[in-house]
Amino acid sequence: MAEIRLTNLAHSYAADPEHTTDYAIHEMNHVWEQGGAYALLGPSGCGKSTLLNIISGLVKPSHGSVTFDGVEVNNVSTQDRNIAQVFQFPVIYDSMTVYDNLAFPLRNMKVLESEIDAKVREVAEILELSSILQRKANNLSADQKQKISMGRGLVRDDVSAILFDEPLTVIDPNLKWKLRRKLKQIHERYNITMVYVTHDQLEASTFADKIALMYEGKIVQFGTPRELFENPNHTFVGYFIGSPGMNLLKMTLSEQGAELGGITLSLNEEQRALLQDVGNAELTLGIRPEFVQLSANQNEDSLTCTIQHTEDLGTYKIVTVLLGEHTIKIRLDEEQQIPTQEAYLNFPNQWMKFYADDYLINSSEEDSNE
Amino acid sequence: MNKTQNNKAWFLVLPVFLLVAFSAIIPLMTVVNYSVQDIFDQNNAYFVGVEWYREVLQDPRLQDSLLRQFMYSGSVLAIEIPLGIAVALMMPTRGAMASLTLIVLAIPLLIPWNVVGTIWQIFARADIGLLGYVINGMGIDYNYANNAVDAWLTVVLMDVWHWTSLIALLCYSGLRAIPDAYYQAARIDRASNWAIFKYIQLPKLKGVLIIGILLRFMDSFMIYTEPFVLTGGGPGNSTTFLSQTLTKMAIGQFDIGPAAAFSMIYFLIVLLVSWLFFTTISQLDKDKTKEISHES
Amino acid sequence: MSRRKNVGIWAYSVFVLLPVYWLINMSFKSNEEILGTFSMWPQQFTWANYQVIFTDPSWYNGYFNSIYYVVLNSIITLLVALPAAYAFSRYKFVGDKHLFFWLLTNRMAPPAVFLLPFFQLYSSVGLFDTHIAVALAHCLFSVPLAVWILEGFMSSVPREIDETAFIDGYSFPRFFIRIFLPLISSGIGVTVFFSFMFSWVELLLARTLTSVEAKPIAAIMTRTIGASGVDWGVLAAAGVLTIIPGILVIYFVRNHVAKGFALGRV
Amino acid sequence: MSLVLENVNRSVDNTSHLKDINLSFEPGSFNVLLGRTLAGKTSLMRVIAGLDKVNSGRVLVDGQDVTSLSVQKRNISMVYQQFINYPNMNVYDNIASPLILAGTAKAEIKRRVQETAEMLRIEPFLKRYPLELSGGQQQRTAMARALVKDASILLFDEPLVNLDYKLREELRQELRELFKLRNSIAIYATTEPNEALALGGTTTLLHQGHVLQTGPAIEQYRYPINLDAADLYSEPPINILPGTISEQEVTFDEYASFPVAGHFKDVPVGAYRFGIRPSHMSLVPKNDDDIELSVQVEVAEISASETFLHVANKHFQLVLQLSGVHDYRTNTPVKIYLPPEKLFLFNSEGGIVKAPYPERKKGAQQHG
Amino acid sequence: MSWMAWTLPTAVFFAVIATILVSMTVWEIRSPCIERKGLLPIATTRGDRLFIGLLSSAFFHLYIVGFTTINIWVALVLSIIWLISVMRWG
Repeated sequence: MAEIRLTNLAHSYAADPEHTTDYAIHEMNHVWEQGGAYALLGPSGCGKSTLLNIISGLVKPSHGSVTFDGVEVNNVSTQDRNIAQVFQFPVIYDSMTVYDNLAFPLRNMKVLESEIDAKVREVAEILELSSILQRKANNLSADQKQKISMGRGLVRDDVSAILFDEPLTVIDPNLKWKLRRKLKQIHERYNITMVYVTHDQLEASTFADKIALMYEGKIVQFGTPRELFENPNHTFVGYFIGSPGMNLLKMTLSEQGAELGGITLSLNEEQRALLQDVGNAELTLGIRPEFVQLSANQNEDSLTCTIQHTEDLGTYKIVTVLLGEHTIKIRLDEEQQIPTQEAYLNFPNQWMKFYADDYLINSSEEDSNE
Repeated sequence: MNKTQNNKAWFLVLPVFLLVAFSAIIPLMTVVNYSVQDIFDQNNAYFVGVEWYREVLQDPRLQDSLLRQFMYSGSVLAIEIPLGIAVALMMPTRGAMASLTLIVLAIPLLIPWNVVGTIWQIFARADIGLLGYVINGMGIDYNYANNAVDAWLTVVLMDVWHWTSLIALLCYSGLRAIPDAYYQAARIDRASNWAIFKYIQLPKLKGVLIIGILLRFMDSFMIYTEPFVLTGGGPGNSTTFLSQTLTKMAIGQFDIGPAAAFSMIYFLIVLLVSWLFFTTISQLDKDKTKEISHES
Repeated sequence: MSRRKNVGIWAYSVFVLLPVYWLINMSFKSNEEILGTFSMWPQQFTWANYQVIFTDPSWYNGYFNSIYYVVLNSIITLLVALPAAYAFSRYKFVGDKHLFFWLLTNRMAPPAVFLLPFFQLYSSVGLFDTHIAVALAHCLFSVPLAVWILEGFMSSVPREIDETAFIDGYSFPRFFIRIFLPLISSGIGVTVFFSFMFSWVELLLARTLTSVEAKPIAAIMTRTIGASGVDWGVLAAAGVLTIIPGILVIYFVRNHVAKGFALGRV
Repeated sequence: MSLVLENVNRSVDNTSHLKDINLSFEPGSFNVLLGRTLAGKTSLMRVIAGLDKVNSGRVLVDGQDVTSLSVQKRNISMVYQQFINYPNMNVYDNIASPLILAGTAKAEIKRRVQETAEMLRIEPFLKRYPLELSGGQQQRTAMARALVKDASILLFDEPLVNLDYKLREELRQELRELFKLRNSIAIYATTEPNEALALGGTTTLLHQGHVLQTGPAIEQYRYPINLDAADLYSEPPINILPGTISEQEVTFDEYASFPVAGHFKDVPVGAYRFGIRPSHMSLVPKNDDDIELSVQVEVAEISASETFLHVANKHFQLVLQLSGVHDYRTNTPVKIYLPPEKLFLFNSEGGIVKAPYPERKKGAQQHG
Repeated sequence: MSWMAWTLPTAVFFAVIATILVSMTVWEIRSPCIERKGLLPIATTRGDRLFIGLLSSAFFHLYIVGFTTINIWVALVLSIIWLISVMRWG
């Protein structure tokens, strides 16, 4: 059981990194608290697996330190870090039975055979592997193999954290949610720090209490799924979370309000104040497709747009509209009616987010700590 | 991979079939024909039925060389397999050193077999050879030309020198094919080096080891040139193996009939062993495809 | 651990190289020195043994003969094994498995069994003492292995690449040469290595099927045993020269070897 | 250019992959094949491409029987699920290869490769080799090669399935635009109902080797022909509750009942299976008639703006698709509401009896 | 061909083998065989069973000839029975 703290951590695979582009992980400080369920989310190549391997000790960081419960472990080998890791492709010892696979870490630690037996049976029970304990591990299906990989981490009492590296890649889609549920149950039961790497926002937000979203070697936001959705503090977070992602409109500030390429959006006092002192930074307005209001009738502050395309996805609809030169996507419920040609848009004030050079301009202190 | 049924594929295989059939089936038929006749010359041959087979099977000389052959194949396998695995485990995995080791190891494989014999003939001689000189220098009486035990040991040592590399290279490539994740998982599971070897490396080497054992068994079973050059089969008959006996019979004494019958028995043994190995390998392949189809 | 490993591999390398070194050592000594004094390196360094070989046509022709049939064997092997391996890796057809097995048993068959009939067979078709005869005879052993190796490599190329090429409009031969062969170049390298290796090192068949014209170097070496005893120096020099082509081949395919030795079947 | 399949059957080693397939594809149309893994989508495409032989039946292109025509002569393009390119050629040569084989003039090849590469946004990589590219770029290269040659039939076999979901979203949209511009018959296979719905076009539902239903995807979503079809269109799967309809009442086991009303009125009494889409249930009653059920949360799966709530009690297991973030711990008791007017009604064989939508639009073709 | 030293019995022997191979091929084309598991410990096709039958018969003959005085015809008859049963139930 451990709190994992990363201090001034940076990593480059190049021997002598010169440019910032040489870094797979840019300098960061981060804390994974004891007992938390965390996800490390990001597109492929953002450095999330590297970060995971640094924590488990498979990769040695070029700068900074990793501490477990305040003890620096930079020079502690993987074996001695008391970490369990589940890999993308199930790693099983295929000459052994399922039972022996689960018992393997305990036998390596010379635990008494009677204790091993009790522990293996307990874990097998939870993972629903009891009925196949005596089977050879190599002829099992991928999801069963992956469960064995997880089980090897769970049998150990001393384990400080379990790390998952895209563990559901090879699992059949209709089994995925079952395993996700298993994971969640295990976390609730054992109170172990768990870090889960994935590129799938559904997996991340289902599993984790808090998500760290990585982009180009940096953690751009760390927060609950809800925070990431409602209050993305980087345009990339807005784009990456949600399907479709956030509408991001380049804008400039004028006397009348926000200039969106020929369309003027009036702003209230608070918003003006916020945007006053950003200097020369490039401004972006972000609003989620879920929060854009579409109606057939003009009302106060509404903007005129043209409907371009409608996708009826059964449970919901995605409408693409043209607002000046911007394309905007709107997500509507199944029952909602869509105007045919001319339509009117409203951006609710609370859901309008402003970004200076891609970073969120915080409206007030309490917002950022939400 | 699911292959498509296509009998036209036979046309692609036809050249190989004809080429191999020409060199294999005609001689094989001839051997069978010889084995049932007493042949004096082209025009004087008499049908003797299975007489030669009976004679050959009951001939103590042949029984001895068959026994010797099995002992020899058994002992070189017993040394070369573990040694080859050990060497493969010790080989560096990357960099210039890896290439260099690879080349050094492969050298014995590429030396003509009679040159191998020659090298050891020189190397092991007590008067001019390093090995023989050093051993005698240590006060041990060693002479492979007179002493059957010495001769036997030298032949085995030569085979180990010659062929362990094959096993080592096979295992080396097998080891390289193990994904890193396995080693990482083992480290996380706190496996000892021995446990890593036993539970990860050895199981993954099963496929290449079977191929290695097959090749080594077969090649040692038909070994001819190297011991012939080194010891000439002596002293006495102590290092006379099957192929030598056979060649002596067929070409030296021109006992074509018994030689042919003996060849057939030899061939049947080879066929049986090949079949056993082939069945094992395809059974393994089947397990592997089963595994893959589960994963996809 | 790592140090122990290094010591081990060094020790084994020394074991491999020492006999070869001894051969080289002797090739630079005169016969008097060889038989006279025991020394770890030549006291009176001489090229005389090599001169004998390079000036006598019956000696150096032996090398040409060997290289000639070895190259011939490798070419024939590749030409017939490539289409067959393709068939085995891509199609099911009547008798495929049994044909494959039968091919492999030939690799395993002892040459001694076939010695006499081979001699008679090649004599009867007028090929005795030609390079092609040796090359063909060696094919019996190199082709099955080549088919096996290539089949393994080809099976690891996804079938979809073939199909995409056919969809794009490639004819089979064009696809095979332009697309497929580059994809299995490692396999071809390894196949060449193995057929070279077998043909170069084999002596029994090569000697039986030749007398003068196509006599391999390995057989010519037996000449050093003359009336005055063994000419050790020349024998050693000839031996050293037979090792060189092998080292060249392994140098060229070294990068494929790690993969290739598993015969594409790991 | 039209494409017709007549009574196509294919089986391998006694297992049937395609059963009596009758389909026709209009010239210039965009078509989706929707079905689970092993439903026969790939087999069907391979038969159309001429990569696999049929056991019986015919494939007609423009009325011409092409059943035994070789692949090279069929003028088709295909994109696989795996990223298939020629690894030994750079991206430019990869894309150009079908044109070179067709004997197109050099300048024309250059122009078309450029144009296609631009369209798929890979022109910065033309000099690179496929294995130096990311997965998305590799798949774009494969698509460019398929699109460059103006084939009369374009086959896309789950081309996006191996990509990150965000990339998938973008490429899907681009593909829809690309197909619009072509007059070839495009056929796109997928396992995801959302993809079929988003792409539009005529959708053919495949299940265990036979065709269930053909028509616009949204029609099939509303009027599935049977349970299998309804299930294929739900991600997560549709919820099924067994129940009976009597003169006055609809009863689910013993735990719930409600009066016969709405679309159940004219249905004969008997035992039925009731289907409810996960998105149609809620945690607050929307209507007075909604049936209240007490359940326990098994797991709450949150996907940005949505939550999939897996719930159960001793009678059943259900999945709810809710908008917004609803974080529940395992075993929390909750009440859920089920609107009877949204229930699908299936008979015991799984055939549809009533769909919860008012009128049935015309044009949706039916298959047995 | 004279160097091949043909005799009538060997010619008959090879003719029989060739006939079996040809008819097995024709049979296979007419009705492809599916692998099955019978009395033998591994799954086999018809061809596998033929091979197993023939090889074991060969060794049986060697045993009879080399180590007993039983008439070879007895061995042949027994082998044929063995071959048929392997083909049928193996």
